[in-house]
Parts: sequence; structure tokens; C-alpha cells
Amino acid sequence: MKAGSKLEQALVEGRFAVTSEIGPPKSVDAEVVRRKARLLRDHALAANITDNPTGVVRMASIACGLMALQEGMEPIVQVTCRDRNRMAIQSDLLGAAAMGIKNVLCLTGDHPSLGNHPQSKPVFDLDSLQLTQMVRNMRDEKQFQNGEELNPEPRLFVGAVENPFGHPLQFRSVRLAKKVNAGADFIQTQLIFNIKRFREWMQEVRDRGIHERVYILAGVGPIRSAGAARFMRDRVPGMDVPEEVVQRMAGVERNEARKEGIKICVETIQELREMEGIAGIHIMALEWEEAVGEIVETAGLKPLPMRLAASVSPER
Amino acid sequence: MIVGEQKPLDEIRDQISPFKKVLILGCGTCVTVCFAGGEKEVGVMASTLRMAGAVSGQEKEFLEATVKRQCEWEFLDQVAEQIASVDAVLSLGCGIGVQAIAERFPKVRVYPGLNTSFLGMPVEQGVWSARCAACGDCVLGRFAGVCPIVRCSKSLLNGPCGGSHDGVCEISPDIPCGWQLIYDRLEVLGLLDTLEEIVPPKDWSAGMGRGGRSIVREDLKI
Amino acid sequence: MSTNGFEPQIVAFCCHYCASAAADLAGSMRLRYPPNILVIKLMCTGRIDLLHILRAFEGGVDGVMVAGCLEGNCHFISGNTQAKRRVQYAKQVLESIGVGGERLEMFNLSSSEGPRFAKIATEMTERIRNLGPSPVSRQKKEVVK
Amino acid sequence: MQQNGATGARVVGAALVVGGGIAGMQAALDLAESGIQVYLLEKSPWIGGRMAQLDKTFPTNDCAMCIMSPRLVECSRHHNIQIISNADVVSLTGEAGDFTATIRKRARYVDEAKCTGCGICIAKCPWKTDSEFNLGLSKRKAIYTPFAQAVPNVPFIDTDLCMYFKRGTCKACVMFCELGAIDLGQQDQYMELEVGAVILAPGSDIYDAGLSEEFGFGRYPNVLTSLQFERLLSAAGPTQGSILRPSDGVEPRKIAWFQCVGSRDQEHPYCSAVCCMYATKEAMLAKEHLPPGAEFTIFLMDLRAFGKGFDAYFQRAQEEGIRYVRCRASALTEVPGSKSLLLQYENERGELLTEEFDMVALSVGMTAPKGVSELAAATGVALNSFGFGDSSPSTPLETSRPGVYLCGTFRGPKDIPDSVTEASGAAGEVQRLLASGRGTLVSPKEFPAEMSQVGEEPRVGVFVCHCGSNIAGVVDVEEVARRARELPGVVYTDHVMFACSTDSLKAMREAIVEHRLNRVVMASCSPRTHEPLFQENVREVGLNPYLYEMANIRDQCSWVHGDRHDEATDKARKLVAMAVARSCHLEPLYKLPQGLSDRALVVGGGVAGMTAALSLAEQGFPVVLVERESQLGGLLLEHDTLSSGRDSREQVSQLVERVQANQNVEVLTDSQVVSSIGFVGNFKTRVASRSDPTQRLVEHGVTIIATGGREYRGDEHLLGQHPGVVTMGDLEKALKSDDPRLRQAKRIVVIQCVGPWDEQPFYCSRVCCTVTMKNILRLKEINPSCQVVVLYKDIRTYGAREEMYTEARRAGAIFVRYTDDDQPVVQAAGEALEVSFTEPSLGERLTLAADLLVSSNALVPSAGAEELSRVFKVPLGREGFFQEAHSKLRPVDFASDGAFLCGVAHYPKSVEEAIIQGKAAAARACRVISQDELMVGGVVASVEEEKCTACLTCVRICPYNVPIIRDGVAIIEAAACQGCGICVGECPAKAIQLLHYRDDQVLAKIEGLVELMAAGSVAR
Repeated sequence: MKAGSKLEQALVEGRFAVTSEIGPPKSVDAEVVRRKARLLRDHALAANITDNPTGVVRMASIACGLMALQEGMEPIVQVTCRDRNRMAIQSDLLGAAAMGIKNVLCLTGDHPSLGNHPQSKPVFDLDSLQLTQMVRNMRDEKQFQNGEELNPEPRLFVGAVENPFGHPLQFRSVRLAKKVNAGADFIQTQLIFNIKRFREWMQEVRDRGIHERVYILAGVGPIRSAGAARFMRDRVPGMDVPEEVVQRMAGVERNEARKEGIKICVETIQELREMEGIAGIHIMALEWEEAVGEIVETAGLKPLPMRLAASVSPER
Repeated sequence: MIVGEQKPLDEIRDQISPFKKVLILGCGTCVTVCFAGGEKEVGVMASTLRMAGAVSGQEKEFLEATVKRQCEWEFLDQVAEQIASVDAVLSLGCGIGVQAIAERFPKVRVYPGLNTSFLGMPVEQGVWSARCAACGDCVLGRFAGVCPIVRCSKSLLNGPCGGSHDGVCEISPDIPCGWQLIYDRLEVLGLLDTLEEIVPPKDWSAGMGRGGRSIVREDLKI
Repeated sequence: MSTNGFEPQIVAFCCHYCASAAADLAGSMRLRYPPNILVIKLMCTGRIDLLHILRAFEGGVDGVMVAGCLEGNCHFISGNTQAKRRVQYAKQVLESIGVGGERLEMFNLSSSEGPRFAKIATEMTERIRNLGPSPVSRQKKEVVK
Repeated sequence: MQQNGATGARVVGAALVVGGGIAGMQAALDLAESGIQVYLLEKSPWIGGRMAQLDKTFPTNDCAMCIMSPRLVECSRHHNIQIISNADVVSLTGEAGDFTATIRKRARYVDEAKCTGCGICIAKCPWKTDSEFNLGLSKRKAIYTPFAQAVPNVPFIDTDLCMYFKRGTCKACVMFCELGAIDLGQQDQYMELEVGAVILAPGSDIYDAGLSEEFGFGRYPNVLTSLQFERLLSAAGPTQGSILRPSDGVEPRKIAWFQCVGSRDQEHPYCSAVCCMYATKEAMLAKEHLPPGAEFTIFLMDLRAFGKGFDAYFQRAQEEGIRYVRCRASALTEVPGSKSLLLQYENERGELLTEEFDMVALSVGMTAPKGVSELAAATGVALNSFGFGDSSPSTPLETSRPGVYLCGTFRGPKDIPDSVTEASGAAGEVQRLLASGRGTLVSPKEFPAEMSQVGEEPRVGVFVCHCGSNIAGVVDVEEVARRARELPGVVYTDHVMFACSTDSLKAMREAIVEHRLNRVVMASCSPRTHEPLFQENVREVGLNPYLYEMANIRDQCSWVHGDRHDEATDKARKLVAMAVARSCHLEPLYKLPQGLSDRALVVGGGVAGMTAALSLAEQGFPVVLVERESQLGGLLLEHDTLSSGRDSREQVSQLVERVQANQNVEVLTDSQVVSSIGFVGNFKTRVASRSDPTQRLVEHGVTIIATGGREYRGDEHLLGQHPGVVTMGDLEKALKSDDPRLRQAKRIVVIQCVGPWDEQPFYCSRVCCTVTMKNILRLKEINPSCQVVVLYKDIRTYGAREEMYTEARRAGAIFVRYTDDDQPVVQAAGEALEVSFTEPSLGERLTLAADLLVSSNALVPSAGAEELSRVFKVPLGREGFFQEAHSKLRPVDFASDGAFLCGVAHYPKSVEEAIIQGKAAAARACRVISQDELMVGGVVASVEEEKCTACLTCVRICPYNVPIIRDGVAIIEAAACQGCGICVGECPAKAIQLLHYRDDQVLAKIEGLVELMAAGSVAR
């Protein structure tokens, strides 16, 4: 075991893992985090704590992670390169690990120009790959980024993300391989609506044998309305929402929309579960945490752990 | 070349509001070529400011001059007399020009008329685009001649990020994804496999964020 | 000064082959338009410089029109499209300093459009008359007083 | 060496051009510019011809007067052109190179030497009749000029109407003319002109619509001719551009055009070639003029959009909602009361319909001009059966009499560019014939040395013209002159009755000398008409003509402010102050001689290229002819016969022989142009040959691009997949090789208009219809029992080619129309084929077996066109063919000086047309290389090198590709600069100035105005 988190444990044991997500508040209202943690803890193994998502300033992810931990929800602390340089990130991680955080997810981060402080100076001292490699080296090589010795080292289970729908498409499995080479232990993917494209990507991933070196958690989430579907299709960078999904959402009565969104999500999960190389599901409820329980139940992912995911057996 | 654009007129007018007599000083090099501070722009700026003054009832006197390069003292000396005769200088040069004036004429008030935007080139007549960050540690060789520092919004060295779509950047459909450009060039050159290597964190110490960088060539000194 | 009885001074930069010829034709046809328009003939409106337009306003004229060949039919291929862009830019400048972009206008007409020249001259005069004296000249006058 | 040179000993370096329409003017100018004295004879009292009556021109919607009036002015002031208006040719004796033409100049009753065109006589004349120019839609006086820009700008007295000639009374004109220019006793004059050659360009007439009684023209007020409609559209026309029904002055809501009125009928078995396009144009313009909702319908048989850009124009018309009905309208009735018009017609499906229109325009065709037989008799040339001038297809511009050439619609109906091309071509023939006499009868005007103004302060003289009462009747001329004296720099002022009269001109010259004036400001009329006259006048006493400035206080002041005398006087004072201020900033400019190469580079050795090369070589110019292939001949090499019936081989081989025999032509086969630099007169082009890798450097003064085109080869209709499917070009080869399949075939199906239309918009290849007709007749000759079925969209046998269509139908060929939405389908049926298509009158789909399918494939640009366009910096048009400078009036020029084009490189065309264009391009090129030196300078852009930052703005913005960067600065060759000033207005370093329109010179006008206003003596 690298970090000994519940997530790591489940994955190593070959259990089909479910993770979810907690968005920190735009205030010091700790109860927001605690409530979400309580809401999710029975449905997911661990929850991502987002780091100023979409470039909007919110409560620090490490702090929220600690609160989630107190509520019995294992946090996966997100770390982005947008607003901290390699010094800040390393010191934060030392603190996080010291306080008992065991999972970290390394991201590039959304550009500040998309957020609520567009005039701030974008940092991007590192990119997500370099970040992943740095965290892995802190743990495995016991080294700071500059090569200095780090002892004792932070024991962190290192995650990274990949967007199978980003362009150029041909490069996406290559980039995944790079992340695994950089040291990613697990991968969470972008929200999947275009199953066809995801299937193609997974094929490439399997062709390269990457699925045998990393745990891939497929990203899903319920859509709340046709408007939300269109918004995600047209406005959210890196999202691929096919026309038929929009049509399906538009085809039902307004008050039935949420139900339909959950239905689509569940169907997606069921398709994903059958795919070779998928080690779990990452449910992003996007401020609709109440839906997670229903999804997990309807999709038959409960009780946790559900079953051994036969196709996943990473040899590390 | 250095690419700049004129500051908003209100900002320029605010800067020079205390002064009665102002020299508008153009620069005949980069900023002429990017239509921000050449002789023509000096004329347009002077006329605009005179009119703006007339409209608001603040009569001001504006002198006009353009030197070959504002960043050379010798050229600045050619307009020393005019500079001496005014209350302030509005420089339509780049930030270098403004500072050169400040250094050469320590007692003169100098204000920038331009925002120095980037190092770049015209991609078509009337459109300029950033190409270089003057980072002091060129990595173009690795990226098929396309700079990831400037052309990727996040300066990723292991890009593209997940926001790249249809060749444009996630932050605006008007910005081409630098990494798509790199990818395409590498593909043409048959060098796509080089992308599989992980590029280590960049040494930023050679570039921005260090005051007073200098280059010294002893052999050229007089 | 009130705008009552105000007669604007308007300068018209006209190209040789079309706009200026149309102005001549309006004369041949003995059409009527107000005497407020003074034509400055250029070979092509492509010669127009931002500075010409601004200096005219700076000098105190109340309106400026630039008149070239019909779009696509410039005798110098692209002069009038270039002029159009410059006029557009100058309008922004005038707007930004409170002189008002509507005091400047670009027109395209053929040499046989004498009646249209007269109409444009009339409408432009009417427009500027309604706008009143240019703030530049108004100020200048007050200074003189 | 000069095979077509004059045979006699004497070669007179002058030519007579008969007809002052657009063709005659073009021929006159091309000749005059190449050193030949021209007599431009016009039957009517004014030149201009038909084009002056048009509103706009298709397919660019260029205003006709805008593009033509500069030509009028140019003709009127060219030193080598003498306009003889209101005149006829009485006889022509002598032979090629040495003719004597006897001319009768009919009495005009106005002295052309004295008249200044002030127009007072017209204003005072009390007698009115219908205006011929406006075709009866407005009135004119007994003494009149037809339109404002008339040349010569001298009125004419209609003795049928003038009361003096009818009753011996009135004489109002005589009383009011202050110059004594009215000469009621004037007699016809006879004169003899010695000329080396004659060009006949008397034009054509329009069909008299009254003869087609079924349409009620003349009886129904709302039935107009298309030309009348043209006048209604014109902003300067009788209704100032409003379309109004003559019966009630109301705007029509529904207008119809009837095509082929006086064309394609028993009496006029030809197509008038322009009507489909002008009707389309008129309909589109009418749509612009009328409020939304109006309907426009064109009744036609075939849409003949066969020229460059025509199909795109037609497409646009359809998109704009112009309706086309395929039916020949046969009769109209008028609705009593409303005076609207009822048409009964049968549509393509055979349904009988009745429709009411508010107005109908008859698209009248062209007929031989009135009086043509007298002209033919006087000049001794033959006419064809339609009464047009006769010529042979291989020598299309030669009449039956050597030394007498013809062009324009006199040769048969055609549009403006074709007329202009023919005119240049005819001029080319004359240039060749009179090569040895060139320059012998023209001599540049001699002027005294210029006074030096170096270091002098401006001494401005202001001359204010009364123009009779034209100016003085409104503007207080004396006040303007008096107050002008107060302006800075002014040392002398005067006011004169008529500034352009001989006396006044002399007085002005004396004043310049006496008062040592170094700037002259003329406050009078329009510089467009009078500047050259006054400039020359000041030059005669040694003042540089660029030190002259003009204030237009007539056309742009007194004439438009007639009711506001005080304000007009104020405005005149301002205009004068502005002119004076500018004059102080003027500087002398000189046109300097620049040497040039007299060599022509012709790229492309097809018919057009060879014709152009020969045309120049035979007048002594060295020519380098570059051909990519290993032999000369181009597209025609593989043809069988020409539509004229002539063997193509013969035509080609004759040309090739002449080219090879001519020692002035250097032929480079297997060669291609690699690079080219330079400007008019001084080009340097590298040519690489396939066999010899060393590149040849050719120095030349002009470039002619004649790279032809090729037949499109796609896979439509099983082409290349089934042996029974051949292209039109293959059929030519089969005919040439006497392919047995042709003799055996029972049925041959021809499909017209095949091309890459999935990838690009359709355009007409112009020749296919005629070639198909020719081939039908050839096939019928060798295999009379063979049935030929032609599937077509429109039959476009324009002009006299219509007769071949008639013949082909008579020979039994079957013609079935198909549409884009319902295309024929070809399927293999063993060795034979099955073709299915919809028969429109049955409305059913038929399937026919065919032994051979001929696909009439489009002509597409030659493969190297794009590369060549880059090398020579000349543009390509929409269809990929080279783009001429102006589609109407500069059909064989490129926009950049010194480069010309001809043949299929320009657009698909017949051999005859390619020959004409080749000659035309040569004539245009000759204008350049016949000069000993090019006079360069004047109003051109000039670069101040120290300021130039080589930013490339000028290089990028110049529409003529003139500026280049050399040694780090912009170079703008004066010889190539067109003087528009676009680069000047854009240069960010202010490193470029347009001479004569420098910034200070333009701004001086504003400063002059501002200062005058500040002085307070003039109302704002």
C-alpha cells in the first residue's frame, strides 16, 4: 500500500469503487461541507474536494478535506497549478499529509480568466503532469522537487484526470500514458455522455495496456434539465454532450427532467461497468448531491463494496 | 517585434491632466509597424487630444515629434530641446521607450500612451499575435517551433489540457489552442512520438520575475 | 449660442471619378441643395487619412462626409473600402472625445447619381444642423469672446 | 517581315475611325496612344453612342456613365485625336496605307470654336420636342445637348423644330449667346482626310418595337422598350431614377420583360447576345428601385448567360426573386381603364395561363445601323445578309476592303467588353498596317522652358469666371474676386466673362507674365472638364501645370444654389480661399522619361498567344513566346473543324508557320516561367526549359498571358468507365480520325453543361453549344441516318451562331431541356448506353438507348494558372481564370500596368474570339512598347526613405501590387503607380506622400477655410 487510503484499499482489492465530489462553499460556512459529506458517505468510498473549481474562489480544499474526514467521508484533495507555484503546493501537501489526508488529485486547473478573479495572475509554474510526478517523487523518492531530501515523506495516493473528449483526440490516450508514467495511481475521467467516443478511447487505452497499470474511474453525473445539457454542450470547455442526450432531456416534461437525467446517468454507469478496464465510477453531482444516493442505488452499486471488478487487476 | 496598443483615451487624458504643454513623442520602430506610436499615430493622438481639450474647455498645447528609436539616448537627444520646453512627455513608445526617456531626462515627467502588449508579429494586416514571452530559456526546439509558453494559455509543457476543442482554447474560441498547433506541426514533421516524453518543470529563473536582468558582452564594450 | 439659425459648415472629401462627378452632375441638372457643403476633391477616397478628417473637425467644421464610388466599383479597386474602415475608426475617435461620430459619414455613389448627391448633401446638412455646432467650434467661439 | 504591312510605297500615319461609340472611342485611343493621328468621325453631333444611354452595366452593375465619361474626356482632349462630329463619310479612295477620305461635316449652326458650352442658349430656347436620348420619355429643346457630359460640349440646332428655320423668327439663342457662337447661316463643310487605314465602328440600331404590332408598343403607354426602361432606371434620366408608368405616373408592382423582340425570328435569324443579361440587370435594378413586394418576370426561350460572371449574375437574380418563364411571349392586350397589360402564354408544361402586368419592357434586339448601306457604299466594304459588316472568321476584323477594318456591334450584336476588345483588336490591325508611319503625323506639343520658382514666395493669381450668367447670375463674381485679393499669397485677381474663351486664355497668360504669377487659381467650372485646358494654358507661358488649382464655383455652387445668391457668394469665397491656400503648397511636378524594353513576353502558344505574338512581331517588336508543351498550337491542336467550317489543323499550322518564319519571335517550347520582377517597361522574367536547366532571363516591357485552358475530365455520366462515353474534345478527335463508331452509330446523345459543379458554382463555357451544333452537322454529313439527341439546360448560340442552331434543328437533331434538379442519368447497357431524362412537355421520364454519349465538358483554367498568377502578381477570378482590370472597359488588361491577357486564359471563348483578343492584347501592349520612353511621374506616391520602417503596409494594401521592399525600404515605381493614394493614407510612419495630394496640400484646404471663417467676414 502506498498511502493506505480506503480508496486505494478498495481498488487494490479489485472492488468496483465509487467516488463522488464535494464542492466547498464560497464562505466560511463549514456546515456546507459537513452536510455534503454526511450525505455522500454512505454512497461513495471517497469524495473529491474541489480546488477553486472553474476558477472561482472557495474555501481551501485541504481545509474542507479535513472537515469531510471528521464527518467520516474520505477526501480526495484536488490540487491545481493555476494559483500556486511548486513551493506552495509542496508545503500544502506536507500539511495535508500531516493532517491525515491520503488521496490527492493532480490537475492543471481552469484558467483564471474563466473564473471570478479574471485579472489575477495565472501561475501555472507546473503543469498537471509535472505536479503528478512531483507528488509521486515526494512519496517514492523522498525528494522535494529540487532534489533535496524529504524525510519523512508524505504518503499520498496520487490521482490524475483525463478528458477523453479533449482535442486532438488521437493524443488523449498518449496523454493518459504520460500521466501514468508520471506516477498517477488512479485516474478520474471527464463526465461521460458520449459513450461511443469513450469506448474508442478505452480501446486505445487497453491497446496500450494502460488499464493494467492504473485504476480508471469513469466520470458520470446526472443532468438536471435540457437547459443544463445545452449549457454543458455549448459552454463548458472540454465537455462532449451528444445531440441525442440533449434531445432526450428536451423530450420530457419539465418536472420529469431530473428523473430523466438520473436515468441517463444510471444507464451510462451500467454500460461503463461492462467495459474492460473500468475500475470504478466517479459521480459528479454538481451541487446536486442528493441525487448521488439514488444513482448508486438504482445502478446497483450498493452496498459498498459491491463486487470484485473482475477485469481490473493492476500489477504494480 | 514589440507590439503595443494605445491606452484608452480617458486614461491618457487623466495622466496628462495637470499639464499645459505636452510633447507627444512617437517611436519609429516597432510601435510604428504595429500602428500604435508612429508619426501618423502621433498626429492622430495630438489632434484627438487637442479636440478633446477644446470640447472640455481645457486648452492645452501639444507638440509632436517622432524619433527613430526611443530606446536610444542618442535619438532622444535629438528632441531634448522640445522635451525641455514642455511640462510632460506622453510617450507613444513601448515601455522601454518610456523608461529610456525617464533615465535620460531625470527631471522630466513622462507618461506611457501605450500598453506594451507582447512580443509578436502581424498574422495579417491589422492583426498582431503574441509569439514570445522573452522567458530567457528557449524551448522552441522541443516543440516544433511553436512556443507553448506563449501560445498555450496555461503555458503547459505537457499539454494540451482537456479544454482544447476543435483547435481552440477553452478560454476563448478566438484563441487557437497552442498545443493543437504544436501537435499539428509535430505530426507534419513526423515527431509525434516526442510528445510521449514527460517534459520536466521549466527553469523560470532565466526570465520574468527577476528585476534588472542584463546581458553583457565584454568584447563589445568601448 | 443657440442652434436657432445655426448653419453648419460641412466638408466633403469626394473622389474624382464618382462622387465629385456626381456633384458636378447635380449642378448640370440644376438640382438644389444647401450651400453648407464644401467639396475637397481627391483622386480616390483611399487617399483619405484619419488626420484629414480629424484636422477638419479640429479646425472647427461641424461635419465631414467622405464620398467614394459604389462598393465594388471603385476606380482604384479597393480605395473606397479602405476609406470606409478609416471613417469607421474616425467615428469612434470622435465619439470618444465627445464630438460625436454621427458628424462624420461615408457615402458611396456613382457618377450618374447627381440627384443622390443632392439628397445626401441635404440630409447631411439637416443632420448636422440638428446636432448643432461642433463642440470644438462652440468652445473656440467662447474662447474668442 | 511585315506580312500584312501596307503594300503601297506611302504609309500615312493617320487613321479614320468611323463611329464615336465605346468601340470607336477605344480604337481611337489605342491608336492615338501608339503614335497614330486619329480622326474620330461621328454621325451624330456628339460621341458616346449607345453606352451613354445605359444606366448600369452587367454583370458588375458598374454605372455606365461613371466608367465611360473619362473616355469621353480623354478622346476630347487627346492631342492625337480630332473629333469630327455630325459628319458622314462621302467617299474613300486609294488603298491600304494611303487612303483619301472625303467627309461631309453637316452644319451644326453652333460654332464649335467659339462655344464654351455654357448652356444659356438651351435655357432660353422656347421650342420643345421629344428627347431622342431619353427615347421620348422627356423633352428637349430645339437647340440642345443630349446629356450633361456630352462631348463635344457644344449644342446642336434641330432645324426641323427650330422656329427660325421653320418660320425665320425667334433667334432667342442668338440674342442670349454672349460669345456670338450661334451661326444660323452655317453650311455643310466638305473635307478631305489623308489616312492610312479606316476602322468602321458605326454600331447598331435597336429594333423598332413598333413593328411587332402584337405587343402594342406605341399604342399601349405602359409597354416600353428595354432601352426606355434603362432611361427610367438612370438617376440622371427623365424620372431621376424612379420607375413610373407612363400612363399614370404610378410605380408598377408587376413588370415583365419579353425577350427576343426583333431577335431569333424569321427576319432576324440571329441572337442579339445581350438581351438576356440586360433584362436580368434591369429586373434586379428595378427591384432595388421599387418598394418591396414588386414582382419581376422575364419571358425567354433560353437564358443566354454565356459570358464571364454571367451565370453568377443570373444566380443572384434568381436568389433575389426574379422569375424566369420559358416561353416566348406572343401577344399583349391592354386592360381598359387600368392600362395594365394582359399576357396569355403557355408554360413549359403546356398549360395555358393568363397574367396581368403593370408594365412590360420589350427586350429589343440589335439591327444594322441606319444608313449603313450608304456607309458601306462610300467606304467600299461588303455587308452580310443581316446588313452588318462582313468579315471572315479567320480574319474577323478585316472588311472586304484591305486597310478597312471593323469592330463593335457593326460586326454583329455583342456586349460592351466584346466591342471594346474588338476595337482594340482593330486598332492592333491598324498599328500593324501603319507601323512604318507611326509617329510621323503626330508631334508632341512644344512648350517654352518652365520658369524657375525655386525659393520664390507664392504669388497667386486668382481668375474668377462669370461663365456668362451661369456663375455671375448667382454669385457676386466681382465680390469674390475683390475679396480674394485679401487672401495670403494673392497678388492678382481678375474676373472674366468666359475664362475658357480664346481671349480670356490669352489675357490670363499675359497676366501671369506681367505679374510674375507662380500660382494660378481658377474659380470657374469643373476640373474634370476644364482643368486640362487651363493647365495647358499656364504651361504655355512657362508655369508648371501642377502649380494650377481650381475652385468649382459653378457645378458645385452657382448651379445648385441658384435661389440663394448671398450664400452662394459666401460659399464661392470659401472655395476660392481653400483653393488659394492649397495653391501656396503646390509644387512643380515633372513627368520624366524612363527607358523601356520594347520586347513582349507572351506566355502560352495557343491561337491567342500566337496571334498576339505575331501582331507585335509583324510591326517590328521582338517577342519571346513561351510554351509549356513541346509544340505550339494549344487547345486547337486536337480539334477537327472550327465552327466556321474551317479545318482547325489548317488554321493552327498557318499560324505556327507564320510564327516560326518571323525572325522577331523567339519561341521557347517545353518552357515555363519561373519568376518575374519589375514593372511596366522593365520586367525581368526567368524562363526554365525542360531540356535545358539553365534559366533564361528575359527582359521585356510588357507581358501577355495567354495560357488557355483545358477540357474538364471528371467521371460524370460514366466518363472513363464506359467506352461509349466521350467528351466533346474526344468527339473532335474521333471526327478527325474518322472513327468508324461515328459512321455506325444509330443514336448519339449529347449532354451539355457537364462540369465540376459539385465543387464550384456553374459557369458557362461559352463554346460548347456552338461546337455541338457544328458537330451535329458534321455527324449528319458522315452518318445521315444517325439520330442526335441533345440534352441541354439552355442553348447559348449567341449572335450569328443562332443560325447553326436553326440548321442543326433542321437537320433533325432533337433538343430536350433538362434542369439542375432533374439531370439526365446514364447507365451502361453492354456496349451501348441507356440515357434517361425527363421530357418537359410530356412531364415524363424517357429512356433512350444510345451508341455513343458525348459529354460536353466545361473548359477549365489551365493547370499552371495559379502558379502564374503568383509569379506575375496578377489575380484570378472566381472561376479560376485570369481576372482582367475591368470587365467592361479593360477586358484584356490586367490592373497592373504592362500586363495583358487574351484567349481562354481570360475565359472560355471561340477561336475567332481568341484571335480578336490576341490582337486586342497586342494593341494594348503596343501602346506601351511603341513609346520611345515612358513619361513617368506626376500624381504618384513617393517614399521618404529615411522615414520608411519597411512595415510592409504599402506592399500589402496596394491593389496593384506596386510597392516592394528593397534594401530595407519601400520602393514605389512611379511608372507602375496608379496614383490612388491608398498606401499614403495608411502608412504609419508617414513615409509616403501622394504627390500633388500631399498631406499639407490636402490640409491646406481645411486651413484656408478655417482661416477665412476665423476672419469673420464670411458667414458660417
